[in-house]
Amino acid sequence: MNRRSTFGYHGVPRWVYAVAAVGGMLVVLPLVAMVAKVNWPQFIPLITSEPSLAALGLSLRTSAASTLLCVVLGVPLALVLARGEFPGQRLLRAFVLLPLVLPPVVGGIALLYTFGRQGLLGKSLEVAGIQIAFSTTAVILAQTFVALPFLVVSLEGALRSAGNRYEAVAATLGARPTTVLRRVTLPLVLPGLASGAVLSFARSLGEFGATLTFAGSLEGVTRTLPLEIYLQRETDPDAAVALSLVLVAVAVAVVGLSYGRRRGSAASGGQA
Amino acid sequence: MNRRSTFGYHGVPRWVYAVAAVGGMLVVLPLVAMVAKVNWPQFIPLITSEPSLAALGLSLRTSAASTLLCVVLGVPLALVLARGEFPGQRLLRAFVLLPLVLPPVVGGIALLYTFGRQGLLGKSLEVAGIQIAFSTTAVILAQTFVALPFLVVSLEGALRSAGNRYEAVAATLGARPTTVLRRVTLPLVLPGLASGAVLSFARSLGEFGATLTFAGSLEGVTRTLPLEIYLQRETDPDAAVALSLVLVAVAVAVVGLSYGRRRGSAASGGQA
Amino acid sequence: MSFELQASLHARNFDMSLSLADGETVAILGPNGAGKSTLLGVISGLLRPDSGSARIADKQLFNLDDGTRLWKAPHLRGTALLAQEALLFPHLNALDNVAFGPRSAGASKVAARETAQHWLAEVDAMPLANRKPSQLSGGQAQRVAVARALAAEPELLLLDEPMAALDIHAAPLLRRVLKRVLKDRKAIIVTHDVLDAYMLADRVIVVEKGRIVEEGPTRDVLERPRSHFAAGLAGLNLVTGTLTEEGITTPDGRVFAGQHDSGWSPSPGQAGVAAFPPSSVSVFLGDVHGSPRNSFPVTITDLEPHGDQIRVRAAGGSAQALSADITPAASADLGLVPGMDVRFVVKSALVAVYPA
Amino acid sequence: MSFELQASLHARNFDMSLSLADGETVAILGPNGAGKSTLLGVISGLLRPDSGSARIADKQLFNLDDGTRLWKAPHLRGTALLAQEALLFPHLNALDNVAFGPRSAGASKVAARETAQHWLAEVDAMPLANRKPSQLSGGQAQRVAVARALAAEPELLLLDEPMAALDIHAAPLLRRVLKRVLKDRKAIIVTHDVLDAYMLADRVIVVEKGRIVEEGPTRDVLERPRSHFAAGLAGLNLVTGTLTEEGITTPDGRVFAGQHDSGWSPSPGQAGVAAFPPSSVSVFLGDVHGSPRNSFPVTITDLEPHGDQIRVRAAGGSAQALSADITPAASADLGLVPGMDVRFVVKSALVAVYPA
Amino acid sequence: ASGAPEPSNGSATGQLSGTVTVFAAASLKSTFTQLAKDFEAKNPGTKVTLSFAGSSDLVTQITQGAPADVFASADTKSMTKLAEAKLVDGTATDFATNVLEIAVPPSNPASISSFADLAKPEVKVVTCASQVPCGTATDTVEKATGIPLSPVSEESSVTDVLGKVTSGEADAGLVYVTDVKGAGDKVKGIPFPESDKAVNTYPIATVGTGKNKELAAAFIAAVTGEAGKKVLSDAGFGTP
Ligand SMILES: Nc1ncnc2c1ncn2[C@@H]1O[C@H](COP(=O)(O)OP(=O)(O)OP(=O)(O)O)[C@@H](O)[C@H]1O
Ligand SMILES: Nc1ncnc2c1ncn2[C@@H]1O[C@H](COP(=O)(O)OP(=O)(O)OP(=O)(O)O)[C@@H](O)[C@H]1O
Ligand SMILES: [Mg+2]
Ligand SMILES: [Mg+2]
Repeated sequence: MNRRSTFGYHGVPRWVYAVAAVGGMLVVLPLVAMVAKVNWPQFIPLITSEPSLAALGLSLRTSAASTLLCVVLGVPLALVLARGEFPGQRLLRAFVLLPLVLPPVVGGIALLYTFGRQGLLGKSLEVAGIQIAFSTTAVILAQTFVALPFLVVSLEGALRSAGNRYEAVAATLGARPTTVLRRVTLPLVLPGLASGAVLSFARSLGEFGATLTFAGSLEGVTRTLPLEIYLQRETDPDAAVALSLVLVAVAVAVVGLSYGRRRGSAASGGQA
Repeated sequence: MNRRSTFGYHGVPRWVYAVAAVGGMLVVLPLVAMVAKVNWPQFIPLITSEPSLAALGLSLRTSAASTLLCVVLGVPLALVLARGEFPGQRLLRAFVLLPLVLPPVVGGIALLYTFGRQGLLGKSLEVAGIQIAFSTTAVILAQTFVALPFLVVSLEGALRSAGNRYEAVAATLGARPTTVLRRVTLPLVLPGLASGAVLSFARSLGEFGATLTFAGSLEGVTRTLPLEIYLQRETDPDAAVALSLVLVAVAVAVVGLSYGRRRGSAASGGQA
Repeated sequence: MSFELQASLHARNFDMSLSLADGETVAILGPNGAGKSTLLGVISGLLRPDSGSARIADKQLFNLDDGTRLWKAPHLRGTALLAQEALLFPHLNALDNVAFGPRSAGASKVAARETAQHWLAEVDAMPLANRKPSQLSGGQAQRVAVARALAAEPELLLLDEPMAALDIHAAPLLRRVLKRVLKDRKAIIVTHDVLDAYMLADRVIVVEKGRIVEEGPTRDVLERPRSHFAAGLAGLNLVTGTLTEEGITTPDGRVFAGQHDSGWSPSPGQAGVAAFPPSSVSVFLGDVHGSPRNSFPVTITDLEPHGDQIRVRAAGGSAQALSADITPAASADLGLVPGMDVRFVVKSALVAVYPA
Repeated sequence: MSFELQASLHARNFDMSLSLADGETVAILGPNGAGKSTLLGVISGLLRPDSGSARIADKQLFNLDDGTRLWKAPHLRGTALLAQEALLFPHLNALDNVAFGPRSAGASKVAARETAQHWLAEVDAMPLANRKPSQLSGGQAQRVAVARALAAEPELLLLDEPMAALDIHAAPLLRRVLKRVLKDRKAIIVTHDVLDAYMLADRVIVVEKGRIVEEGPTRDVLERPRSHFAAGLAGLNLVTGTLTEEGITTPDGRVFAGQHDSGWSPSPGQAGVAAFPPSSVSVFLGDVHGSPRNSFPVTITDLEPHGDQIRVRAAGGSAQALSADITPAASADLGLVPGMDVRFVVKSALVAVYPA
Repeated sequence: ASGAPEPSNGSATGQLSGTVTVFAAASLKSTFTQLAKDFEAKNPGTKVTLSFAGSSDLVTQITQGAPADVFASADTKSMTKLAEAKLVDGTATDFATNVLEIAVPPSNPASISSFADLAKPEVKVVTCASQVPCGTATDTVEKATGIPLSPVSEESSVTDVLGKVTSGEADAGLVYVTDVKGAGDKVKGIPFPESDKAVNTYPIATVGTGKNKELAAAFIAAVTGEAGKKVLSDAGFGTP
């Protein structure tokens, strides 16, 4: 109870708002410009054309799958990074964050060298009859590769700021580490996990370079919405812009929701 | 003093480490695979060829410039988002985060529609004698566009977890908001700002799609390292892999340093 | 009057008005959540009430009445705030922390440092000048924070439980420092400790549930408390009722005989209280007939050591909690245990009766 | 012996060994940073010492000596920890918080809830069962936390200043609950409040700078303190020196006459202490010649109200702080102010002298 | 997970079925989409799956195991690379040619009318980088005409060149005739005679690792057949 701040002081100097407005413009204006360029009368037919719908459907399915994979792999990674102590932790963190800053095309090349037919694992996988490259699996893998850092970073932050005091108490009450994880840690960082998952989903949705290189561009199999946009640009820039707008809309909705939800629950879970 | 936890409980179940290892592999293996593919005897000549060096130099210069721009615009944005309260705040946050999840090519198109010769602002700029397209300025703008969210997200998180108690005290001591910002807020969140800046730098360094679409690709002017890699891939995949590795090395170094430094200062500034 | 405030904030069920004379120090006492910190927040400008106004001398701090929306920002108010945690800026050493206020007011670096040194010396913290906050103990940090607040030359100093986080050794030192620096200064100190009120304050204000329930000179309030909270702090039993010539009558018809102030008599039906120290209460088993006229059946709820005495806590029929202090020997003789029904007997000569 | 521990942790300059009998409750007293929380951390397994061992009955908690590296994880120790903050899981209601321990031990949901209800009732918190922690007051939360710790059926209960964050109204209620539940339970309670030690503990241990400086039955330690910290808590003046037939001689050659225990005489050169309450000290101006044999020149450092007395704090020549309680009238007559040189006179009949 | 590799149960009469996966250069997108639709219509029970990317990307993908049956390249170099990797069945067939054309925004702000106009210093011209096929062609033309260009950008694909022109960013760009045609009224094409110094040839071939060789051969036949030629020339391609 004592932790709660009695005050809500906000002393942001006024000129900061002015500069922030410039910064905001830098991001918002391009989107406005894009909206202005959309060929509205053709908008609906464009985005409901068969290839567009196939691409959107594929994008949603693969993004959902890769988000799941991100949660499954990212939660342990974030836990290990936030709570564990082991040699090479700093290096692991740098590596996990790498896909954030790697040009996706390079990421795609690297994935190809790993899971491709002549890749590090690919050879053994091929012997086992598993082909990953250029399948929907490859799309999911590429998306997971680029989206994983978003989940790990969000969740590690949430874990660190939640601290380990509740976990320590739970342990002295007799809870095994797995029980602590399930009944204390995860419920406490749920908002952070949710927003991490949502960001991962959005990033998966927008993934382009690594998918193109690693998964190819086959309608219904590997041609996700961003690839469809890229291809449309070859022949019909209008269609590309219209489709981009769909992507932007989904992304804004998803990111907006995520951050909205996070702040809401932060307020009610204030005791933490 | 009471805030400091007396305990260092780390109750991570062992199986979590196993799953985390799988997750870590997903990221580390592709890099290993890439390293394995490098044509080592030719490595040095490849990366020291004239176009490669030109591209690397340009990348470093533009990334430094865009990082500066990110700091100048991103600090106010983060402040406004973390401390301010105004209608549309949630929407602004969603928009600022958008470049994180937008396919960069789409971002490039949007920038073109804004700052291009026939764009929203471009027309007025052209009248004023300012030409952005095909210039190094365009590269910097594209990089700033994609890198800004990294700075804003890092810093907003740091600002929120630092809380506003020190700021409130400073205000009652007679410090104007600008003084509070300069002498209290910024020094307190310096680690967050530093790691945000470093992430921005790394993201700028890796930026490809938006630059290609918006700025073009001319050696020494707009062809940054990722563009050079993309181009090399057409003719000489070995060279592309070697250059990618340079990029990866720079990114790992930069991210590793950033997070290392952040944790170090978090420990020493524990009282906050 | 030098400082005046009237403010209400519905979201926190807060509505108080108070004023301070020049050089006066007021202690605010009250249970958790009573609105003490909220009051300081409103004064310092960190919290905006729904309505009300405040001023220091001629300077209006805020005025949200009569359609005006005057709201001075915290840094223009001259009301430095010192809270339970010192909140020293962790990136500055003690000296620069103290110099922060003068620097913010526009003093040069050198001048600000000089002022800071003066104030550090004032709180006996000169040797700490070059230490970072992380190298200070709680008590040291709190003294530096006092110096920092004073160096800002506030017209009104606000202290929110400044000693609550300190141990029994550090607290007296800070109290001594505060006693010195608050002497001729307008200050409001929130505290849970009656010692602070005695030593530091000219006047105390008792708040409960966002309202002022009692106020007056420290001694008056603590020696003749009118609220249960103040009586608890002063270690007195308090019984409320209606004043009579003899003493007071409680709502359930029980009569408490006691001493009125000499030369004063109540108007009929006037509300009053009877206050008496636990040491004036004797404990008996069974019925008694003796000179003390005040005798009540109660049930023991608790026995606690209290210095070299045993404090017997009990609940009376009117559900009012009373305590008695008796010797351990007497307690053992009577075989007292919680849950036992006994009789509390108070000599009426030791009961003070006065209007509520 | 039912619980035994010996541990040292160099990084915190910590080295203690202690043991608890079955059903015994021990209070740990000591200044900030003395290592009290560190001790509980080592016992509960949240903090790993460099060396040492501990066991509860036959169960070894850890053994880092003799090349063995036995280290039981916290959840296998049966040592529930309750700290200053209740730390109720914010996403569970009170009932589920209490049911957490039984659930973790493998009980079914229904069985765990039943156990939880039992313990909630035990701490008078049944009506709060369905509230979320954010809807509880500090005292309520702390009571639920006690129930939660007990529901885990710990073999050893660790309490780290469980009442420090509560106000004067909530603390007695919790103290009463603790008194009941700690009765026949092994428990270690860290506290800053001598009342807790009196009411809850069979034995107290005083720690300073990571070491145990004094231990013994509560009354013995607090009535005949040997450390300055314990004397401060008990409100006694303490002077250390060498025992003589008459009393003790301080290192600077001053003689304190006092009463030895009857039938006991010191061996020459044995270290000892003289303890006496502030109320046994009188204050005089100038030289005195009277029956009391203990008379010292001191300088007044402070005057504080203390109940209905004035407590005069002063520093003696041997730099030992002493206090005297006198009436306000006497204080006014003598015109005492801080900085004044006066004489403290103690009747030797009121000075207890015993070995250190 | 790729197109179902049902064995074609085609008899001698050539009853075709199953799925054929065609990897085609990005510049063939609209024509091959049309050709695939026609092919499916003519051969019920068959399905043509198309994958478009830059020719050299496609080569990399196929060598890395992408499930292609047919590869249609925008230059002979890529096809040679695939052949060197022993992934081409038999020999490749050239099925179309393409030549460069100047693309300008519809308003033609720099008033370009000839290749020589591109060399004017105030003209912002965008070309392909020499690493990609269209860039190689540009180099050839430059050499043949003796007019060196100083482009403001050397893009890595025709699409990027076209993008700069359609957005009005560049005054002119060197792209293929087919790109100009495909862009409709968003750009204006200005043919120049020197373009025939650099004729780009499009070869097509069955991929060695392909699963449905019969169907692949049938699709190639359809592309090189009369109907195919019509679709291609409608789009501006020349015949080899
Ligand atoms: N940030 C907040 N938002 C909403 N209500 C709050 C907030 N902080 C405090 N309150 C409420 O306002 C009322 C007054 O709180 P305040 O902090 O002023 O009490 P206090 O007297 O300072 O208590 P304490 O002795 O615990 O410090 C309480 O009912 C509390 O629940
Ligand atoms: N996380 C930590 N890392 C390093 N040293 C610590 C840490 N926490 C406490 N210490 C140090 O260990 C010593 C003992 O601290 P501990 O918290 O056990 O004291 P304590 O007796 O509980 O004090 P308090 O009364 O303030 O709670 C102190 O010197 C303290 O500075
Ligand atoms: Mg408060
Ligand atoms: Mg402690």
